[in-house]
Amino acid sequence: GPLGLGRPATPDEIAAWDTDVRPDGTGLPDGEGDVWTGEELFEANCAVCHGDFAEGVDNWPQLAGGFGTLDQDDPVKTVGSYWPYLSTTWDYIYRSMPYGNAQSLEPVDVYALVAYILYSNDLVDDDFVLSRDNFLDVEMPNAGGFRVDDRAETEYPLWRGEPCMENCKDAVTVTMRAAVLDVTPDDGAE
Amino acid sequence: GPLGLGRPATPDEIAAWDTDVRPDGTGLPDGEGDVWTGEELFEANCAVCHGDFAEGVDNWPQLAGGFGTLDQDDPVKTVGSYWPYLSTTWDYIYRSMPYGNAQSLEPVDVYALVAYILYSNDLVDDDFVLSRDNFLDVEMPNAGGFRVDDRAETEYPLWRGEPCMENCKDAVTVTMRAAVLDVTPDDGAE
Amino acid sequence: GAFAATTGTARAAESDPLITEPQFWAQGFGDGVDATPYGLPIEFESDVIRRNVEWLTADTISSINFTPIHALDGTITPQGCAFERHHSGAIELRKDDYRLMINGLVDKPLVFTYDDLERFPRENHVYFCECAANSGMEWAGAQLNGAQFTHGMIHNMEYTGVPLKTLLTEAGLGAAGDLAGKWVYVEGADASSNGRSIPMEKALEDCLVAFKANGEALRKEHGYPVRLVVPGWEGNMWVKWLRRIEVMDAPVEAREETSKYTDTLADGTSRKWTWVMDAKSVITSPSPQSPITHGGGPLVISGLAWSGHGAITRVDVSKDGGKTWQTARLARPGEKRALTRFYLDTDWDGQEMLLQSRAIDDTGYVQPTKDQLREVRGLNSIYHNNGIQTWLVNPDGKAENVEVS
Amino acid sequence: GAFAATTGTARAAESDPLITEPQFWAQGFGDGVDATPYGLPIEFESDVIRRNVEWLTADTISSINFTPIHALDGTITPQGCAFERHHSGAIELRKDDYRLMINGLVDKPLVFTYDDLERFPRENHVYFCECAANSGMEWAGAQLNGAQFTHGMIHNMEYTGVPLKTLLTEAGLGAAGDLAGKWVYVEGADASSNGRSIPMEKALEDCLVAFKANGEALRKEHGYPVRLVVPGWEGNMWVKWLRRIEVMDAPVEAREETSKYTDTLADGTSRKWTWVMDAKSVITSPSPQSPITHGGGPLVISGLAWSGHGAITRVDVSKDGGKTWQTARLARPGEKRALTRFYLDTDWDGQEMLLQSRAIDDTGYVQPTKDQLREVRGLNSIYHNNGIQTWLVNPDGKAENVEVS
Ligand code: HEC
Ligand code: HEC
Ligand SMILES: [Ca+2]
Ligand SMILES: [Ca+2]
Ligand SMILES: [Ca+2]
Ligand SMILES: [Ca+2]
Ligand SMILES: [Ca+2]
Ligand SMILES: [Ca+2]
Ligand SMILES: [Co+2]
Ligand SMILES: [Co+2]
Repeated sequence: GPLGLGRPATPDEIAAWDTDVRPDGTGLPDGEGDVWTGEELFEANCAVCHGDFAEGVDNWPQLAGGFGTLDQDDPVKTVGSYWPYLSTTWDYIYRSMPYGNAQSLEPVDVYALVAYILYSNDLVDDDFVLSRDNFLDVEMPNAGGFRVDDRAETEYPLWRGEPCMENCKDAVTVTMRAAVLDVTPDDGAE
Repeated sequence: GPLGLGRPATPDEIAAWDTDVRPDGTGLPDGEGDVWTGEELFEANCAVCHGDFAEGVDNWPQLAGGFGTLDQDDPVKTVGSYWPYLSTTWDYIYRSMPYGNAQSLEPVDVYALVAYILYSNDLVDDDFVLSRDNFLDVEMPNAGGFRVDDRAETEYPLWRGEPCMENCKDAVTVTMRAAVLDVTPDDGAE
Repeated sequence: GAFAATTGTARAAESDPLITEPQFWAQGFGDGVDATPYGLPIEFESDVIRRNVEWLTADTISSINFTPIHALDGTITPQGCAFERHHSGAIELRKDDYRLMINGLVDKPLVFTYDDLERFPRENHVYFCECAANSGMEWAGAQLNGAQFTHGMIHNMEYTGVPLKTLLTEAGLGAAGDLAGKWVYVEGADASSNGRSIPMEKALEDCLVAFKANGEALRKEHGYPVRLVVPGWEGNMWVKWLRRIEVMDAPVEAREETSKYTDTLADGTSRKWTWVMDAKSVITSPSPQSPITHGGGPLVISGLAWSGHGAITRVDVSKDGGKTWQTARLARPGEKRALTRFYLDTDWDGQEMLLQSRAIDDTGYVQPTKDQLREVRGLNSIYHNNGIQTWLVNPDGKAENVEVS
Repeated sequence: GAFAATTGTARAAESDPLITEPQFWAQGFGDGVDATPYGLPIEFESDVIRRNVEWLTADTISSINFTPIHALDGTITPQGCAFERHHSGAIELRKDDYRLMINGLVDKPLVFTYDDLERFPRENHVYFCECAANSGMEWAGAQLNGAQFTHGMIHNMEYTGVPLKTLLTEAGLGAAGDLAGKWVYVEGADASSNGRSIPMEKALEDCLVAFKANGEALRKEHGYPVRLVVPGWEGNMWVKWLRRIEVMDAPVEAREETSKYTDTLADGTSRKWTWVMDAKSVITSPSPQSPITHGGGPLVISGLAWSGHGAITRVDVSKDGGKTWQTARLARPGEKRALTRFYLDTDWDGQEMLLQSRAIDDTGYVQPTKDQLREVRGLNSIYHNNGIQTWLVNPDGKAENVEVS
């Protein structure tokens, strides 16, 4: 580079850190994993937080179910109900899970765990084996559920314009009060 | 005032805090003090730091002597050799001394202490009694030694002007090195 | 609490013994200059701290806390009380152990040490960092009773760092070809490794690879030794403990940009890539944690405004829940993508107030009401709630988080 | 020391295990958000602290310590490491116990509580505060080996407070009559009570009765809860724990403005009322405490410049002890009476350098050499040493405080 700073990254180094997996499967390593291997791994490493069937324990994330809730109050967003790309599940588990011992799983484990999570979501059968080859065949139910930020078109024109300064409303009434709810930590509020 | 904030200060409050004494004697309270009372007070309350004869102990300030040193290397600046106004001594002792138990002296004590410090500086005789009445009669040797900041006339014209960028000197040699002196705390420097 | 500790008592006509009697602090010694080589706030300010809300998250490791904005003034946020958001806790990473890799569509993949970074030309900028989930608990209505909790996922610091552009140029962008449609993926060295994809245009515009904040090293909890600064964009993209930058021809669509930080609308579809933090403001005092203790008369209404699009040009304040508005005074002209302090110097009649503030930025964007936002988005967006906040101030000076018609 | 801790080691062609092997911080948990409600710098920065110099004063109670400017960047000084100067130690004074009196030539002598002050219209300003004795140990020649010690009696903060003018107006200046030649005397609540006389013109121009610095309450050691800010003027006038303001028709000529803070010239006469801090600058890195550890090649020379007269407009840097100069890059345009950060992005040939910086302000004042100052003043001025600093940088990157011909 112009300043000659830094040193070339070695192929091994790039391999060690460049693990991201993209929607088109770029970045997926060799290997495969089946649902039953995944179930065992999941029970051993994940279920304590995410539940035996990926249904979530207490406040820990639920990874399965929630279908049909996205337009309801309190949508349940899981890998099955919400995530548009399967690659995200692979990428995230490989880099961030299990929580407390991340970046410890082998690629084959991750294939199996992802297969199991798909199975928990009723998205594959119990004989499913996930690999790079069939990765893009898995249909993610909410794949079509996203659109790129459209605030510039749908909102900004609405809010722009000279704001009202006088007689902006006839009457004002209080419609909701936080004190009624009383969920604020005690030390923080008077 | 315009905002109506604050409340009137009471006369007692003003008397308690408004103790400053000015060169013309404004602010001096009633009372008087003589050299020998001052000496006793000084020995009891001040000498541990400032020395029996106000000559200073170790690194603590010297309050007497130093005459004729102001144009020498390391001038010795004392009440006698340097301070232009006697009021400053009165004001400072009353507000700030003794160090560790300030604002504890009575005005009569301060008159006596100031009398003693003047005596230590050979500026008054041993029968001197200081009071508001003779306060302005005491001549401070360095009263004429000060002039108001004249940097704008004596310096700024010298430094202004387009600074040199090239060939500003023929040669540069190192004339002094801090490492030779070695007085820097160790943790701070490499 | 802070309430009692700040109530003045010297209203009486008689003399105040605090003045007429000598006080120990006016006689004895205070602390010497060796007492605190690195100091902390005085004990009386012990309530001006970050607070977390236990029920929000399963644990404190992947969690959030809140800046005590109700007790701060000016615009700089001290690092010590600037909010934290971690996905796997705040890690301890020595400068010596720090490595930054640039790979992908670059001419030469590189590894930098911390020292290498300090050899590139540096810049200084003040920017706010706001979590996209700031005010996210308020979509369904007034919930948390304090500006710290409703608006405290924000801080504002003076950063020193190297433009991301400089580092990308060092690795060489020739290999990336046409830069339109290219992306820069950034990830952290912690166990969550929090990766985000940033369009090349933004990466080259003003992103900063920062190592100092408010003059000193970044704090551990803000990414020591190196974090990314993505001015005006949601805090999740400001990757801490930055370890890798990859130039790509597509976004990764990582978990933090699909499962999280996407905004679900009423019809169940969601917006993605909602990066910019729209203009927003909040009155920090009076507010539930900062009540009026002095009764009627002169009152300073103080607050913060900011916009990820640019500079704040104006803030209006309403005392009657939005019926009428007055333009507040900006303490200093708004700076691009930085917090702006506003004041309304007013005279309180001692009656109930419904306080609101409304920010306007240099794109002409006017901060909307919460109902206006709900009309477009519904209640399930979680992120990007920049609606106008209302505090109900009672005649006794206490304030409450409310919503109004 | 900092030296070893910041030396990168990843120069080898083989792969770095810090990258190829999983590190514990990339697998396990860091600290949760409840770990530090008010945070401190990470342990690895434990050398970035205020330091005092024992032999300078008889004790630490009336003494000074120094900001670690060699390790800071940007312009804001964190309160935690901003230098301290006390005359009777840093006192603990609760807001509840705080009283401020205005008396003298005013229409109505007043007493304010802390709460009262928060009801006046506030302003925000960034200003440097420099002790007049900063660099005072260097009059006779290079003495202390580090920018922290030679130039560290300075800090720079964003203050929030009430203009002194506002408070004077509240008490009413009618009684003062013609304001020309009038003075405002200010004193503190500590045992030294440190009083100074300020000309009315300055009092009305830009003095601030401040209660916040860098967003939060002033620290104990900087005058909590209230200090005076006297922009551009010597730090001794910035009275801490401000307790009284008296309007007068003459100065008090208190100890701090006669015995101290007067500047003795070679002929034994002295200057008094030398309030303004003239333009000054220092290279903070490289410097004795911040050596070059990376050998030749790209090098960032970084420093600070300031002027009590106004804004810094330009800083020049010399690498050869003043033979030739290059104009440095200002990180942001100079602000009035605030620190300005400058950088010279250069290529070091690995040879000895004699580094100097030279500040120029918007009055056209050019920072003089130490010899130029000595020519006018001699060696006994103690205060106001704003001469050009020289660092001798050896081929091994170590730097030393020197003087040159
Ligand atoms: C000790 C608790 C714990 C264990 C064990 C654990 N997880 Fe998690 N998991 C979490 C937490 C907490 C999060 C959310 C982290 C965050 O938001 O930063 C999470 C998030 C996830 C998510 C993303 C959920 C979402 O909606 O974004 C997936 C997928 C996941 N975990 C899979 C796994 C798998 C597979 C394992 C085992 C190999 C595992 N987890 C083990 C606690 C755990
Ligand atoms: C425990 C030590 C100590 C004691 C006891 C003490 N002083 Fe001091 N005195 C000091 C120190 C330290 C200073 C300088 C304080 C400063 O610079 O902030 C000082 C300063 C002074 C000064 C000003 C000196 C100058 O050059 O500016 C005078 C006058 C003075 N003291 C008088 C007295 C008197 C009178 C008493 C007794 C009533 C007294 N001191 C007791 C330590 C002491
Ligand atoms: Ca990749
Ligand atoms: Ca719906
Ligand atoms: Ca007086
Ligand atoms: Ca001489
Ligand atoms: Ca204490
Ligand atoms: Ca530790
Ligand atoms: Co978003
Ligand atoms: Co001076």
